[in-house]
Amino acid sequence: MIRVQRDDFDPAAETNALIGDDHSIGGVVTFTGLVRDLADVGGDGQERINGMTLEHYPGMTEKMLARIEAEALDRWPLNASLIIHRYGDLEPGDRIVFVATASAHRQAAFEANMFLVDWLKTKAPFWKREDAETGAHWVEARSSDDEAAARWTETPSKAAE
Amino acid sequence: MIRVQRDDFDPAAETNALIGDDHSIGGVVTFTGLVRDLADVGGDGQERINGMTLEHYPGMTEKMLARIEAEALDRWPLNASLIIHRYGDLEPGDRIVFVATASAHRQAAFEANMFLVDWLKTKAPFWKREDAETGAHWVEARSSDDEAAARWTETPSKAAE
Amino acid sequence: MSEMKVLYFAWLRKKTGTGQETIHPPAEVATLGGLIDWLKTQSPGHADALADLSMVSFAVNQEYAEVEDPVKSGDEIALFPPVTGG
Amino acid sequence: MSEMKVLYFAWLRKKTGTGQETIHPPAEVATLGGLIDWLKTQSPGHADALADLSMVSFAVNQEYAEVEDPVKSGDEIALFPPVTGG
Repeated sequence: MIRVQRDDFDPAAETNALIGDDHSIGGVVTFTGLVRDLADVGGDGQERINGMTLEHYPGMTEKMLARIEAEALDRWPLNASLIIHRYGDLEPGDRIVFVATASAHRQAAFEANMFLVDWLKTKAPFWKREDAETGAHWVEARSSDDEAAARWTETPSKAAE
Repeated sequence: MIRVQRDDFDPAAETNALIGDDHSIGGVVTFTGLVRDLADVGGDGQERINGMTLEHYPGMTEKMLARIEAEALDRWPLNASLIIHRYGDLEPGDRIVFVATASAHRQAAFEANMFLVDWLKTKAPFWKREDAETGAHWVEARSSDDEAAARWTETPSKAAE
Repeated sequence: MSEMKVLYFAWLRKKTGTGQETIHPPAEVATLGGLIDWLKTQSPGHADALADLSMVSFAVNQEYAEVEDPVKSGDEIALFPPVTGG
Repeated sequence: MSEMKVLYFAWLRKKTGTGQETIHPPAEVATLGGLIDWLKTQSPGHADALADLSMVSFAVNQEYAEVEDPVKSGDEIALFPPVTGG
């Protein structure tokens, strides 16, 4: 299941709804991405940020999220999965993104969750503009995110256990 | 932080308390282990279970959990971590274990969480007795858990980002 | 005459001065690269936004695309910086 | 005379018939392996529980231990199957 929304969400309620009464689930992994009050700038520098605006490409966003989720469901034996991504104006501490994966065994839930987060970062058409002390600026893509996503182009480990 | 308890817990409240107002946290990973209603038996077989009893070694359990957590805090740049493990009588769908890790960046939170879960499975003195259709039996340790834990004896990837 | 919709996001929207425009490129524009070359002639802002294509990603009809990919009348083209969600 | 506490968990508790006992092994028992050999003589249940040590893990004073590790008076010994928590 995927959702793109301006509003905040309740990770507990979302997770409970995801599990439902499926007692064949043995492990649930969640990732929650939050707005930090410090942004990495050139080199090892950091600067304080007051907030962030997330822009996205309506239509393509949903299409990409649905495709990424379908890929995860195809590659790992998941009982359920959920991606929620917010857009709009956010403050430090606010939730940006939530990814939950449920499986009979933990390895599939962990791997699929990391896969989804890595792919979100490199494929989902969102752009962050940080409102920093030195002014607002668009966040630059990080090569480390590309590298993290690239590891999933290999065949995943057999996550049946 | 570690807790060993008979009672259930609220993952959302625990996670919120863990994050507090630390706005330098960018990613929070949680793992929740649940009692499955199917148990793996020899070969590819499975049998239905009605419940489970978790026995533990009071004193040593806390000692091991605290040590495992200290190791994770030493190896990854975590802002906060939490391990909760239950004991006593549990039913299918009940929460058994909860591990939460918070860090500036997602990779450290994911890796530390997997490390903690893998070590819990192989180092924490808990024993599961399943109440199955064919009678009650003690769960046997799985070699796949040993293998999962063994991968952390290598130097971890530099998880600073 | 061909008609396409072009969307700009993030700093490309700022530099071009528009988030969305309907364009009528000449018939010889058959690829994304050709379209971008033509767009650069439309205003100084367009030229500035598209000066360094290593900083720009592309989508045609909501699918990632490359400069050599074809474009045709009715397509929805999007030009944006590398994504930074998640 | 040395005095030790021995704890049994899971099926070792069932087979030995006790979860905890205070023992007074002879002075020549100086290692965990020696202690286990002596424990096996204490009852058929103990002998059964400790027949296959590949199925048994050990702790001395709440630290994992091996059969060659020393034991001494006052120690807390625990015998249990490989753990299955998490």
